[in-house]
Amino acid sequence: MAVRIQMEDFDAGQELNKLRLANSSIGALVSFVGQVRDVNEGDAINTLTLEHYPEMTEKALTAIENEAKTRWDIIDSLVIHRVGTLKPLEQIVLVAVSSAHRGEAFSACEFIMDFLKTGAPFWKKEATNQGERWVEVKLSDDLAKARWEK
Amino acid sequence: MAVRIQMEDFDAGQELNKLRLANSSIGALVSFVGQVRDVNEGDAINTLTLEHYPEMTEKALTAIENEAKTRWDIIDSLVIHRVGTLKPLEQIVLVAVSSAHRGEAFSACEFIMDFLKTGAPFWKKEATNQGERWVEVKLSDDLAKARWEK
Amino acid sequence: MNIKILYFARVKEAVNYSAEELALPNDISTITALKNYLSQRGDTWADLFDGKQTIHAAINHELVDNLATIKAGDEIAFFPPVTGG
Amino acid sequence: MNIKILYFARVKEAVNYSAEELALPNDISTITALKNYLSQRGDTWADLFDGKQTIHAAINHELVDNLATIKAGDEIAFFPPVTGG
Repeated sequence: MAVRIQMEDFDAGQELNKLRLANSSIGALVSFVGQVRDVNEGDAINTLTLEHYPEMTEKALTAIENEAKTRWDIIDSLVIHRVGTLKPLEQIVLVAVSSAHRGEAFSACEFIMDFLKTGAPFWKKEATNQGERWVEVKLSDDLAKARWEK
Repeated sequence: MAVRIQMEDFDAGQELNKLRLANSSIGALVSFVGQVRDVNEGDAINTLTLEHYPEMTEKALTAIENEAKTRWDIIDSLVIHRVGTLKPLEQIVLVAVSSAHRGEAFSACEFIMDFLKTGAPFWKKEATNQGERWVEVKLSDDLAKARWEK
Repeated sequence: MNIKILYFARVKEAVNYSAEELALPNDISTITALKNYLSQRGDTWADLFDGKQTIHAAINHELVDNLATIKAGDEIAFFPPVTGG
Repeated sequence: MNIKILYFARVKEAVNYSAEELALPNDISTITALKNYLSQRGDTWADLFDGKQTIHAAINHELVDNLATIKAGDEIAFFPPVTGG
């Protein structure tokens, strides 16, 4: 399990290969890549700037990965999240989970994303032609997280 | 939407980048990679050989992708499945789904895998030190598929 | 009527070949009837279609059930449950 | 007691700086008490903590609620709901 917060881009394929080849009892590798879209709420996005709270980010993401490992029989997981200023089509985040069988990896990967969205201290600011604005929280993210509580 | 059945290996990272960069309204890319495990049912696996029914495979996988596109608001999808003889740690299958938001991509990707497992005409034969044997159907795969029926 | 039959995986190994062209009597018009017809070839065939193991059938690349109708020129396939992915 | 306070995102922009060291009166021992204390600085602060917008608090990198206890040396952070991923 690893967490990396970085300004630089990452090579998703290389990360997935490393995770996959690390263990020959891995049968399934599920991953999520998030990228900057060129439109949000109807406005063209020029750049997206990600701010974070460094010490807390790492702690929060590690806790989320640990919780995923408690809930599902997974082999390894990786979270890479970028900070700084990004353009449309740039990668923001990679979450990858390996396991023997696919069901565990799918659930754990989606769980980590849902909790990252609502529990890791990142904040997004968009630059549009009308100026800068903070991205608003989406109700759908709270609902996505709530699904896991039972 | 595309289906590729091939003997050769594939570069998952390259495929994901192609899908992701094809459209700047894509915010989420979820993928599954399946690989050959070195142990199954307690026996060491030397090789895994995949047989298929070519014309039907392509048709069945296309139908599954179309059904996913009907059920969820996804942008694109890709299925690559290998046939022939593979060794542990080799990639078997890639399923990738792009969409504006993550929930749709997660659901569609898992749906495609669950239906591929139970509805696409592939058959696996394992070579172990005790000889060759056909891989048996898993009840968990039927249950995974049944979740989507409602 | 003339049809083509394909066999895959465990079923192919049991019958020991992968494909055959067949001139069917015209009254053999469903998958069930075809299974019964083939079962008359003897033990291997009777065992295959005795209902103790699941054998799927496809007509022209579509999975069908036992009541599906066979037409001249069809490509029929028999195979065990699938295990890809 | 001495504490450190960090501000992030929209909150940082409102107060116009990202961190401060503060000598707190000893009776300010919860997040609620700290919010009320800071609110006395004037409009910006009072607006921030008037409860109309969600402001999360963390103590030493752990999300906490308003009843959480502050100790000397703590690193407190105030920030809006998160929007990463």
